[in-house]
Amino acid sequence: MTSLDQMSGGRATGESEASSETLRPVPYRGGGFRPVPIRLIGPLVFLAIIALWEAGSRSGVISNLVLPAPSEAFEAFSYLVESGQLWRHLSASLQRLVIGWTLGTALGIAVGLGIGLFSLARAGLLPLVSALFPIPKIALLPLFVIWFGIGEGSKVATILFGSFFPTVIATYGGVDNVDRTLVRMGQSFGLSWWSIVRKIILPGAMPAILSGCRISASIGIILLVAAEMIGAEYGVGAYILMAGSLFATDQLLAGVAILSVLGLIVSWLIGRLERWLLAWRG
Amino acid sequence: MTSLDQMSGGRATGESEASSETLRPVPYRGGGFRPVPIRLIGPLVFLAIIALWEAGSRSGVISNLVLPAPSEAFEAFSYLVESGQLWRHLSASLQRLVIGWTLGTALGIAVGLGIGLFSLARAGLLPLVSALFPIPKIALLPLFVIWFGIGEGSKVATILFGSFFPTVIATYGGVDNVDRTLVRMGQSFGLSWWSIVRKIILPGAMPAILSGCRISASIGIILLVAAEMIGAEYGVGAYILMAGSLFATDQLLAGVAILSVLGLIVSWLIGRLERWLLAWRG
Amino acid sequence: MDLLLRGITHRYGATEVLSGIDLAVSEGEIVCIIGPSGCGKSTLLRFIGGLERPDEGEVLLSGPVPSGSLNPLTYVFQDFALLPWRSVEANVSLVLEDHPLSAAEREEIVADVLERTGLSDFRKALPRQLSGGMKQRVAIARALSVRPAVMLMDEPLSALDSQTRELLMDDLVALWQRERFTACYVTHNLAEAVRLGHRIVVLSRRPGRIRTIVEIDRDLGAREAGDPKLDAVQRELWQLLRDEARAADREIADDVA
Amino acid sequence: MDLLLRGITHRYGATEVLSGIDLAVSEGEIVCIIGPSGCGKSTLLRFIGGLERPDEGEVLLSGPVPSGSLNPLTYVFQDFALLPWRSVEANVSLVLEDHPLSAAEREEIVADVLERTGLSDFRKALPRQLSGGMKQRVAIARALSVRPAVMLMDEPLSALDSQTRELLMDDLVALWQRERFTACYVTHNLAEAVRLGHRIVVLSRRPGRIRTIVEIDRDLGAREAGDPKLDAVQRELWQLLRDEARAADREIADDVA
Amino acid sequence: ATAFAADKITVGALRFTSHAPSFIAFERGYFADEGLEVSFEFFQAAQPMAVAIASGDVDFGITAISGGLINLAEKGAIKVVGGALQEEPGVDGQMILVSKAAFDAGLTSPAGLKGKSFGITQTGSSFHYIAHKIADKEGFDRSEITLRPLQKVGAIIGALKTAQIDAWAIVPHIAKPLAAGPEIESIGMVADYIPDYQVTTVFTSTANTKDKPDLVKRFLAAFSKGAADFNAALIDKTTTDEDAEALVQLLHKYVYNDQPYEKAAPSIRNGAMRVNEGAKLNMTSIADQLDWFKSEKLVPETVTMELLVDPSFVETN
Ligand SMILES: Nc1ncnc2c1ncn2[C@@H]1O[C@H](COP(=O)(O)OP(=O)(O)OP(=O)(O)O)[C@@H](O)[C@H]1O
Ligand SMILES: Nc1ncnc2c1ncn2[C@@H]1O[C@H](COP(=O)(O)OP(=O)(O)OP(=O)(O)O)[C@@H](O)[C@H]1O
Ligand SMILES: [Mg+2]
Ligand SMILES: [Mg+2]
Repeated sequence: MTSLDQMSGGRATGESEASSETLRPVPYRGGGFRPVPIRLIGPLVFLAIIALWEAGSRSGVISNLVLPAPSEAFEAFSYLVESGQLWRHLSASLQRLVIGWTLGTALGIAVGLGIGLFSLARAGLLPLVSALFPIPKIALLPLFVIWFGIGEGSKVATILFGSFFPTVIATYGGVDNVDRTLVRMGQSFGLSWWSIVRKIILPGAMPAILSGCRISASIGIILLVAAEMIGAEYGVGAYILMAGSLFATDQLLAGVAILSVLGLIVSWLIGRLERWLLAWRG
Repeated sequence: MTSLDQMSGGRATGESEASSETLRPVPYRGGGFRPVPIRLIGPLVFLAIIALWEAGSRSGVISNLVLPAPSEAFEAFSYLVESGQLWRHLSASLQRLVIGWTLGTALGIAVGLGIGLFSLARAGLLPLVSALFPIPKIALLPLFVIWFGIGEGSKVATILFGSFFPTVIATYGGVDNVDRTLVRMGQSFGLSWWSIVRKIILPGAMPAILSGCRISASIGIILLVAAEMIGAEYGVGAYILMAGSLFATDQLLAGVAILSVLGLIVSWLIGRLERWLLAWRG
Repeated sequence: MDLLLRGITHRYGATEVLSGIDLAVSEGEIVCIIGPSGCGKSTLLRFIGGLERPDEGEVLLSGPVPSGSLNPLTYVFQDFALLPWRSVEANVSLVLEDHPLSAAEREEIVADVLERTGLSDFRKALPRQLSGGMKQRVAIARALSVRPAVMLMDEPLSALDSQTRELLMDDLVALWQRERFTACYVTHNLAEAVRLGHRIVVLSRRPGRIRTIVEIDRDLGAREAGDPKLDAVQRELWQLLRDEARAADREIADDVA
Repeated sequence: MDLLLRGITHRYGATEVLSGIDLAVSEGEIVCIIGPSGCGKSTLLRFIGGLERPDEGEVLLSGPVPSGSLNPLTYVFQDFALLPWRSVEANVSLVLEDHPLSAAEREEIVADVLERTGLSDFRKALPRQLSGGMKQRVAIARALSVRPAVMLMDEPLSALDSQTRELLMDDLVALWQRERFTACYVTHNLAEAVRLGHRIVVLSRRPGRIRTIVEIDRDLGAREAGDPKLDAVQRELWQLLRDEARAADREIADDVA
Repeated sequence: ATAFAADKITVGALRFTSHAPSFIAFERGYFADEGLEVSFEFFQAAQPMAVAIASGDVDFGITAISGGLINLAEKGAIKVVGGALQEEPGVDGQMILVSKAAFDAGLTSPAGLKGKSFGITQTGSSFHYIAHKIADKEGFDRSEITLRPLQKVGAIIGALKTAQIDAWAIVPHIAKPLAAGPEIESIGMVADYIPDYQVTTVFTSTANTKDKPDLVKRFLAAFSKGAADFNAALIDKTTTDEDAEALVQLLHKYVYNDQPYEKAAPSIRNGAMRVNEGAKLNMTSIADQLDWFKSEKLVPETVTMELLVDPSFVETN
């Protein structure tokens, strides 16, 4: 009954204002709200911060105790490179990272798929995963030593556990978000269950799985320090811990910078993987 | 030129098969791929695991060294409650958590909004955030001690830093994802810049901000252990560390369970907050 | 192959969606199903395709399945349902991969349907590179590749802009004239229904019941815009539907938490 | 208040989108702009509303702004652009909040436009609870609340199903008969154009140029489905557009990485 | 005895002078003489060493008696089998340190520790024990000394230097250079509060004591020879200077090896404390420590000396 045709008085009766009869352009009111990349600013900010910091350290404004000068950290890093220790630490850490992360991610994807696909797995495992996820791995270190020994076992296990849970969550979330009409399409064409999982569910969940990988990789890197708390002679984490216990802040910063760069490299690699696997998103 | 009308031979010439002329129902091929909640399975799985574990511990299959019986962990917990220590530990940790997380989240939202709205902030700060995010806070503890002392300062700072970065990332991602037609709509009605930010951008980014909060809260809880490594007499993390150093695995498990429950409660609270703030999503 | 619906009734939770639908679709016939929003058209089509089972009643097939038909009941969806990560040809080939065909046979079928739908130039394109109209053409090519006996089309044109819709309607008419396929065609659009339907089934508001069935005996190829007879049918249908459409429009969704 | 477009030309990167558009829209007139996909219709409308600036040419206003108009150039968007977290009344009130009005005045304006659009019963509803048609009615109510001099409508009906579209077209006609608003109405749909336009501007494919302007002097209220004159205009427009529509449809999007 | 089939064992060690006997026994072939093929596993802290013995990763370890060690003994995983470092009158022992600020504010003797903060690594560590023993002897309540767990020795040093904690106690090779610096003062000796303090002990897995008592004996024999060399050269100073120098050089392979020898040598010499002859075990001191752990509820009441110690391998008193 009511409809637009009941409208009236929508426009005020046209008492013409003081405005002129001349032509005037429409006022511009668009633009903004879309940050554009500005080149060079990023590196410049980095350089500026480091320069200021160095200047502060040299002039004594920043006490050496509070923060070593960047040049000192860089010296510590150079020493690491020259003495060949860098590679030793890095290779030990990378090995743990790769093994732990690969296993954790693979298991996580498998369990995540199970939770995403089967009611029983979801009902049984999801509460378990939710309860275990927030446990800090560092708290479990003493038990890990008993369970997996002081060798590589406990270190790999720490990273494995750390990357397992976020991958599970990301994967099952990804499976849940796969467009159900695509699944119904597959069924309507008589595709087998396994075909649907392989050709529709898995690629559809891939964006979420990859962003889970991104998270689990950075968690893995963060856990390196915790993992190498136990009986590690070599490893970036062990190096940082040693530097910390000696209050060798220059070495500490060098180690932290190595981890940070490692994080950026891994994230860049996953970005490449995404661009390749998700090229269809354009 | 080419179009559907060029089709031919789409259907094979109808040689009738062996099939009968009688009526037959269409084959069912739908269903599945939508896990349904099964009640009681979750608690049952928990109970079953705990019962098995207890039985294993009692019978000696699981050595006490490897894992204490759940009943022992529960006893340790009861002792905590009876002795009134629980509240002491919890209140110390909660205070650190609340202060650190609130500050970290507030700062994170502010910086995230800046990065989301201003080209300059994005170009300057984003690389910085990306580089600092993957640094394990635990590695910086020695520096935090120098900067913030061994009192509450360093503990709050650890949690603050831990929750700051994920909030920044979530917030700017949320701002980026706000539907730009809504922003254009605001502009087309002559809304002020500040109105658009407050009434369109912020509520639009709220789902992302809240899920960032969820992440930063669990990171905060995980960081409790690291934060309380230094000079904490009370606190759940300190309790866990003490149990670890005494190899009192029953207390260790009790402490870990407390953190896990704390994590679940916080996540439930944020869930409530989401339901309330995002009621419009239905 | 004919389709027979007997006493289809269905409830979702407390709301009855369909009630006592009886319908027969015979070979070579396009039956259009129209009705206001939410009256259960899509649900009915899901029952026909065996993707869901009604609470009561049954969907029956009679007559032999045409030999060579890989998937007798084949859908064309409103939103195309193309896999965004597969190219045009891979999207078509998807539905052949589970059938016992050699790679060469499959290749041949794909090439054939793409040729017939004028998509040969687009073989390698990804869905996101295509306009809506081309996407729906790919979906139609995919449906044709399994040699369906009955096509189940759920608002196949309503995600397209109206000019593309016109183009595709012409294509569908031409296709039917060659292939004489059987189809259940669900739509909101009365112009589409009078253009494509041999019979038009009008459903009532929820719970959907058959209000009337309009037969249009003019040949599909001879139907033109501005034909007074068709205009009259369309106006008549609109009279039937108008109030219900308005009521459906003004319905407020339950607050599902 | 009249609108005047002079020599509008625009490029996005290397692709020219609009080229030399000259157009005048006078008060009380509905000008429909039609053209194939991607020919720059929405871009042109953004220029008119001052949301973007053309590379060349200018959009000018002449004549006094009607007194009491809070936002002379007001959009109605294809996808409604309602804030999903605000109720119907709060969505309308949003666009008044930045103007110097007392709470009571605002309240009164909101109540008035909701009343006039038949939305009073839906004041407290959230957008997700409404059908598409009702959402667009809310968007129209919002536009009316700022007393626009010119309404800029970008395919306001094309996100709606065809029955709802019919209902809303009737409503728009009735609205115009009362209010005689000025409008630039972009659409793909030729039926809408011949139903609502006093003049129909036909754009060519990208870069969009004005190919022709068709004037329809039949009164909006007197236009009915099946009117042979309107049918003829519509067929004529379709003849004009058909090939370009097909070409636009078959365009493959550049691979933007 | 040449080793046909030498027993392979892993010995846990810290890079501290207190572990010198093991390094000497290894370098001078005493282990090999006993038919032991030793490999070292180095740790950053003592506590994980106990866990590593429980998990079977390490066979022998030498550390202070900590709560973790006792709890593992209570679980039947490990046993103390000998003594190592002991406080002894006349030999520089552990020193009580305070920050300069606290010192200037009047904290000049351990009696003033009441109401002050004291750095420890972890709850149940030897530092914890020392703090409480000081409180007991000085006659104020244990709870009146605020304990600050800082996990690592390095962190404690930092906190003490910046006066964030008031006091600490530590072995001489760390204490002496600190006390020589401007930020820290020494105010007393631990030996005055805990006489005959058995600071570190030798321990192994319970399985070893039961199944391979012979192996344990051979280890202790070799260890004792190393200890004798160490005491002779650096504590009793009964050897020639060259011999002592040679020993320090030997130890520099393991201790302070990231510093040049000139810098490391004094630290090594400073850190020398007596290691018990024949790995003799002071049961009185151990019983006292156990009682303290129990009284602080850091270990269960049920732990007995029998659970903790297997006295069958060495002389005890
Ligand atoms: N899986 C489901 N569970 C619960 N309710 C459903 C489900 N599917 C559909 N419905 C409800 O059943 C009714 C009919 O839905 P259906 O999609 O069949 O209608 P429709 O006629 O296709 O509508 P439209 O014209 O909008 O496409 C609607 O009210 C819908 O909300
Ligand atoms: N912000 C932009 N940056 C770059 N290219 C743009 C932008 N906006 C539009 N374009 C391009 O300009 C052309 C015209 O776009 P516009 O949206 O105006 O067309 P349209 O006529 O409204 O199309 P449709 O009928 O599909 O709505 C298109 O090719 C589009 O891809
Ligand atoms: Mg439907
Ligand atoms: Mg457009």
